[in-house]
Amino acid sequence: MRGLLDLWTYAAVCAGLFFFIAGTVGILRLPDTLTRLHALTKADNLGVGLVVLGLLPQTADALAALKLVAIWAMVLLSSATVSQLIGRAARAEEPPR
Amino acid sequence: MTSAGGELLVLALLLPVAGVLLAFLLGGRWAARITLLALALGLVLTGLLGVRLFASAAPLTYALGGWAPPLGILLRFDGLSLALLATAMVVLSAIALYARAEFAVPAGARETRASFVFWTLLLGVWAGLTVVVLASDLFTLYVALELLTFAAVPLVSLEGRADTLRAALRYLLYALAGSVLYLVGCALLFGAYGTLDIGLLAQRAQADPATLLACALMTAGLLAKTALFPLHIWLPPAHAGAPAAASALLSALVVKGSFFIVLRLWLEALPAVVTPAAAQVPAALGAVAIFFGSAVALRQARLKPMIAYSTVAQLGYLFIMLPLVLGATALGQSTATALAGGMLQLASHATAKAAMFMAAGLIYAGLGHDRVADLGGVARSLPLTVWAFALAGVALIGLPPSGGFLAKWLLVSAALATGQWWWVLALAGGGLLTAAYVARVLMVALSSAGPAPALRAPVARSRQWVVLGLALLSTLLGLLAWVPLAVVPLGAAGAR
Amino acid sequence: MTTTTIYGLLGALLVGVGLYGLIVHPRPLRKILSFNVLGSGVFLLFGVVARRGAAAGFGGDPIPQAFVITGMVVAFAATALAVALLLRLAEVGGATELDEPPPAEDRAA
Amino acid sequence: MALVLDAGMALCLLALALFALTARASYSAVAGFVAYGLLVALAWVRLAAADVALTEAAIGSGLTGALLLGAAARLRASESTTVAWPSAARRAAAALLSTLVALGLAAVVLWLPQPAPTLAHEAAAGLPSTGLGNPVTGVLMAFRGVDTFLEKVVLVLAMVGVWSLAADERWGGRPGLRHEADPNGVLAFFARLVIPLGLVIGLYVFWVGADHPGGAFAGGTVVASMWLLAMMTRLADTPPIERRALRLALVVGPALFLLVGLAGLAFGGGFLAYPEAYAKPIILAIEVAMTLTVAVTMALLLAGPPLRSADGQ
Repeated sequence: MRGLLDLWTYAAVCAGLFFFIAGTVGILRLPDTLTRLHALTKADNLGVGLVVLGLLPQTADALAALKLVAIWAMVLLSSATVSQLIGRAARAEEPPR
Repeated sequence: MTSAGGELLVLALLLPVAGVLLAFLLGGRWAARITLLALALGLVLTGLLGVRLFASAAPLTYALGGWAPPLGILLRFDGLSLALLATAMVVLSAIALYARAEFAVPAGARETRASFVFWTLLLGVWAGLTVVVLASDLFTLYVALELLTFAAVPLVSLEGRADTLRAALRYLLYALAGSVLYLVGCALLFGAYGTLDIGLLAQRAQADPATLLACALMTAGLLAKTALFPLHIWLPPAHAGAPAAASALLSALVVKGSFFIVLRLWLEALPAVVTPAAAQVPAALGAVAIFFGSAVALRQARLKPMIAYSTVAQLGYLFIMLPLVLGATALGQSTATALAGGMLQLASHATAKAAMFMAAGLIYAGLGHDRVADLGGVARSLPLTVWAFALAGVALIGLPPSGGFLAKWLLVSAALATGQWWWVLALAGGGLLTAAYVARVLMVALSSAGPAPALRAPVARSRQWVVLGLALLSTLLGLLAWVPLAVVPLGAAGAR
Repeated sequence: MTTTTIYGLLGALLVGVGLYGLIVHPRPLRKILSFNVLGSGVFLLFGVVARRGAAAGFGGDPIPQAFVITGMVVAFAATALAVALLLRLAEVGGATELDEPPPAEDRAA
Repeated sequence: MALVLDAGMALCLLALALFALTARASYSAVAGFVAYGLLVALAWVRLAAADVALTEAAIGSGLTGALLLGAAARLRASESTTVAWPSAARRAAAALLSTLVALGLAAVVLWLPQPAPTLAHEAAAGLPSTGLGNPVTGVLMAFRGVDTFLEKVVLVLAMVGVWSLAADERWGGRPGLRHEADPNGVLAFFARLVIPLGLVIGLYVFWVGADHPGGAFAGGTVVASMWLLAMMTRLADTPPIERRALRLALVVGPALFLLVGLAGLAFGGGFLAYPEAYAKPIILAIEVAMTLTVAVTMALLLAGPPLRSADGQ
């Protein structure tokens, strides 16, 4: 059972890291603000989500697990808000092609 | 660890801090009232501290919270502390009396910016200096340095003009660089010895790489804050651009705080590390400062920049005391002469410089300008003020019976006793140059040619008397010859 | 090579980098930024000293850690004052560069 | 493995620091500095200093970053495109000096004595009489309480300094510019959702500080950032600085510290000595006041000098 859970952790965290790397590459390579934002939000949402899911079985107690989930929720909320704001600002400055 | 009378140290620490908090809270006309009341109490308290110190003939100490060093912090009050605190109290009181009219809240207003800022920050300078003289822990001294910086910088830009804002920003950046360098030294010393208590460091410190680098960095930081040549460039615009009362505060007292920490560091915390040879470096910079500052002062067209450059020069004298004290220690002589000379120079410059800046402020208030060339005959319009300027000049030059004379005499004797005759040249040469720039102003001001200049605004006699009183004090300090000799060695360096 | 050595060397380098920026950079805002980098380097040195002193079941000596917390608050206050001065200068005087001071005789009393 | 991680992080930090100092635009430089601050907070975790890590993330990176970003945005218009760098000789001299300092410090880091001197044992021995479990809080509130007390006075002076930069006719008014955010926009929605949560988290961080990493500084800063968010979204405005209640909030932390200290002096225990039975409740009471003072001070230091009259114009 322990081994299976560890395996899950490895798999999920690695998948999360993949999304982070892909998102970072996207920010560096994509041409304009909106597409970069797209890459960023993917990294935030999927990356953090998968890392949190992967770490859940490793927590000592339910409270720690709850804190992890709360962190995920906060990241989702702030990233959604910030990308909205950046998107609006970008649309005001550089009209979509 | 707490000595008899130690509670007085706590009260001395809390009085200005309580003043800051109350003045901030109540504001308005209360800020000035609270300051004057607190200063009156502070003068009494300083007197009591002096009496206790003489009675016990040993430093007064107080272990805060009952925690002894190295875990806790010790307040410690010795002869050096008394010398700086007494000077500060007298000068602060004179400045407060002088500034009462200038920074009053006008009728009809509840509170004004200049009044609120001036009084709270004057109390802040007092609080900073009190911590400087009481703390015997290098990190607490860092907090004291920051108290002084945060109180001093806004005073520079109190008038809000672009040039004063620029001067204040440059001063702040110098001061911050200085504090950070000081802080690096604290990190290294703690890493090497596990304490920042000055008494414990004195027992443990050795001349190893960490301690030498720490000492160099901390000294450099403190010199930047004290504006020793060549780190002085922030001082003239900052001190010349502030309102006269604030200039007096900055030039007479604030720079003395960081100098005092140099003394604690070199003479008390790390005497095993610094050598008389190393002390030649800051003293040589001091000698350069004396000639450079005086020469530039001589070329100034306006009174306040001239007085500010004079501060650059006069700060140089203070650093000459370092090799003299260390030289005396190395030769097994008493350090009392050099210490007393240095501290008397500090007190003499503080009183004379504050009086001079305030006299310049009154001349500016009266004439609407302070161009030296156009001061012709001002002695007939503002006789008391010009007298005060002249008396302060006498103290700065070092003519008898001024404190400056006795200070230089003591320093010269210490230099000859320790075989460091070259400092005599700097001490004497500086006096001549000072005489030149003071005489230049007085010759114009006392000239009898032409009509006396008309005053643009009346100058209150009471303010002139305050300035004259302070100048008189600086001129007569030399008559109190027994005081510095008796006060300074009390529990000073080596008596831990 | 240990963790404390790595961060100690990093702290030393950051002090150097920050000091250079503080002296050389012509823009006041970047001087303020450099001051913060310099400060964080100093704080890391304190952190290394604290970590090396781990004992009595604590991960580090709490005294230098407390120094750092005090220092950080003061550094923030200093940054706030410097920024306020800079913004006021931009508002009143236009130019914000701290060019060499003009000769003192030109300055107001 | 851990060392590789540390070395990688050190290199990232160094690169970010260099970027923050060399980037052409001030705005990008500050953005780099914020990222730098977050990584520094991680470095503090690696140095087993969780209290410091929290403070760095909240103050060093968060508030300082917000302050500098705001300044960079406001200076963008007035910032000239070309600046006069110091002469090559001066730059070389500065580079030489900085290199010497860095090398000297590096050498001392490698030299530092082994075993390292420490006060951890003394702190552990003293901690029970304070009733606290977190040694850093013990140092800040008891063993070296006077440093914390005086540092609060530094904050009061800094507040006076920032306010002193107001125009005379704005004295007594509200700090900062009026924010233009749409009260029904995305940010306002976010603020309504997050502020209650953030306040709870801030108080939690302060409360656990007695025994675990946290405390008045980090907690107060979280509360301050929630207030700032409310100001930014116009859910709240900055209070006029002439208001007595505001002045009280700004000094209540050090004032309570002072009063408790005086009470100790009057009743025989000594200044800042807490009677053992009541040590923890007294320290907590001071910390409550401190948290309030820290929160209000931090937010208003960031808001700047009063720019509008008391009625908001």
